[in-house]
Amino acid sequence: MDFINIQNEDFNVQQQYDALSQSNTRDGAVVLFVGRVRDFNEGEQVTEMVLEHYPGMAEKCLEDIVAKARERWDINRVRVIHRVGLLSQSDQIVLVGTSSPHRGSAFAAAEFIMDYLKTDAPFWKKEISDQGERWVEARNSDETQKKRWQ
Amino acid sequence: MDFINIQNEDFNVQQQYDALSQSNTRDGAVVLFVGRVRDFNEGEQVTEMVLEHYPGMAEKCLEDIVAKARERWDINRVRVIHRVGLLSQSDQIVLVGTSSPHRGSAFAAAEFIMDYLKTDAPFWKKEISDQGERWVEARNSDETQKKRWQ
Amino acid sequence: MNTITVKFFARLREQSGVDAMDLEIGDMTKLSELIAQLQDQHQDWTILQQKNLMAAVNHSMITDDCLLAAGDEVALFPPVTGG
Amino acid sequence: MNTITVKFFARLREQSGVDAMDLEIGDMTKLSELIAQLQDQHQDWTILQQKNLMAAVNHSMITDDCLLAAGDEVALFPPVTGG
Repeated sequence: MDFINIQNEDFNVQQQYDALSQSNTRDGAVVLFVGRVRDFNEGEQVTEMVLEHYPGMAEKCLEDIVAKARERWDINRVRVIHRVGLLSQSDQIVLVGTSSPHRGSAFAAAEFIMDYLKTDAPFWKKEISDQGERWVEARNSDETQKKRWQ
Repeated sequence: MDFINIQNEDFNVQQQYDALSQSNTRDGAVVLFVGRVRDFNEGEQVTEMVLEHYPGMAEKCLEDIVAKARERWDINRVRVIHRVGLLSQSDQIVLVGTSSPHRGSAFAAAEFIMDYLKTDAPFWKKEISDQGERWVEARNSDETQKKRWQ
Repeated sequence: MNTITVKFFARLREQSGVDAMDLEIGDMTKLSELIAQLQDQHQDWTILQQKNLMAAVNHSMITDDCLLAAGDEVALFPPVTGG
Repeated sequence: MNTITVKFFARLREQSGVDAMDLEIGDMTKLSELIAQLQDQHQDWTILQQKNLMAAVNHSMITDDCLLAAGDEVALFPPVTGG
């Protein structure tokens, strides 16, 4: 019941929600997270962004993270989509969706997957602003977020 | 930037997501929770459900909960929709949506709002199953969930 | 005497058979006294006897006792189960 | 001698100017020895010197040292920033 995909194309939130909820009378709770390109990062005007990934490893890493989430919480359907390539301001980057009989499990699993994705999955962002190109630096706060689950 | 509504009509997840994200270049994180009618509760086959509320107080209570969430987390847009009246299996009951520059805030605020809604907001469910009608009993686990925030 | 409105919801509304009633109360009547009075008068409204009965005054949940005033809207109901 | 593939990503790929290279290594070569050798040979690839350099072997993140074997795919990259 896992759908994990790395793609150039945009995704539609309703379609992802439908895939989590349709013909699913068991799960009363659905949680969706969407990460989007913000207009600023450390003060520069970001206009575009390039997302690079490590093909093969990125997919495996996302599968491993979802498997870990399944060990910890009672979740039934999981969807993870990560876009790569050239993205513009406000574009959707990533979606994580979970369904569960219990809202606590759906929330926790979705946040866990995002926290591990941020620190472990081989994706890299390069921001393109009026100042030129700049590889995004990893943030310590992401490590801190992950450590909450350990 | 709050949208809080109690309604008979169904809601569309994409529309709610669009309202949280469109023309919003500040928030990189959007979290949506949807609660739906499950097919079973304590072993009976639930076919329909009636949701009753206390008009006036229910709206005020949701507004108070959202205001409390805003005091604690850096969230920009919030949407809460709770349906009332007759609902069928798999129907959507409730939606909570949050947007924030930080995913941790968007997740925490959405879960906080749901947890307080469950224990404090004056809504009552009556399940209609092949065994007849039955008012749903409050669950201790919902009180426990809420206490995590205190 | 002061007039207040008492509202009932969910199973308590079904038991009492009324959505709301106006009542006359004396000065300095406490919420707990109102509830005790209703319990005495309507022993068949068993939800009123439950220790998890919830009460709101003027749309705010009340967990402790409080004094009621003319025009107050008191609501009594079982634990909430929305969401 | 054993042939392994080394892949570079993000800023390290830009610095090295290559996506991947095949290398011959001796038996019982450790990941740390491979990295030290690359650092020696390519002092202008400054990302290699960073203490937060990340490494994966055969698509698994490696945080400790490990022995490399023929056919291994080693990947070196700066801390990840997806999501």
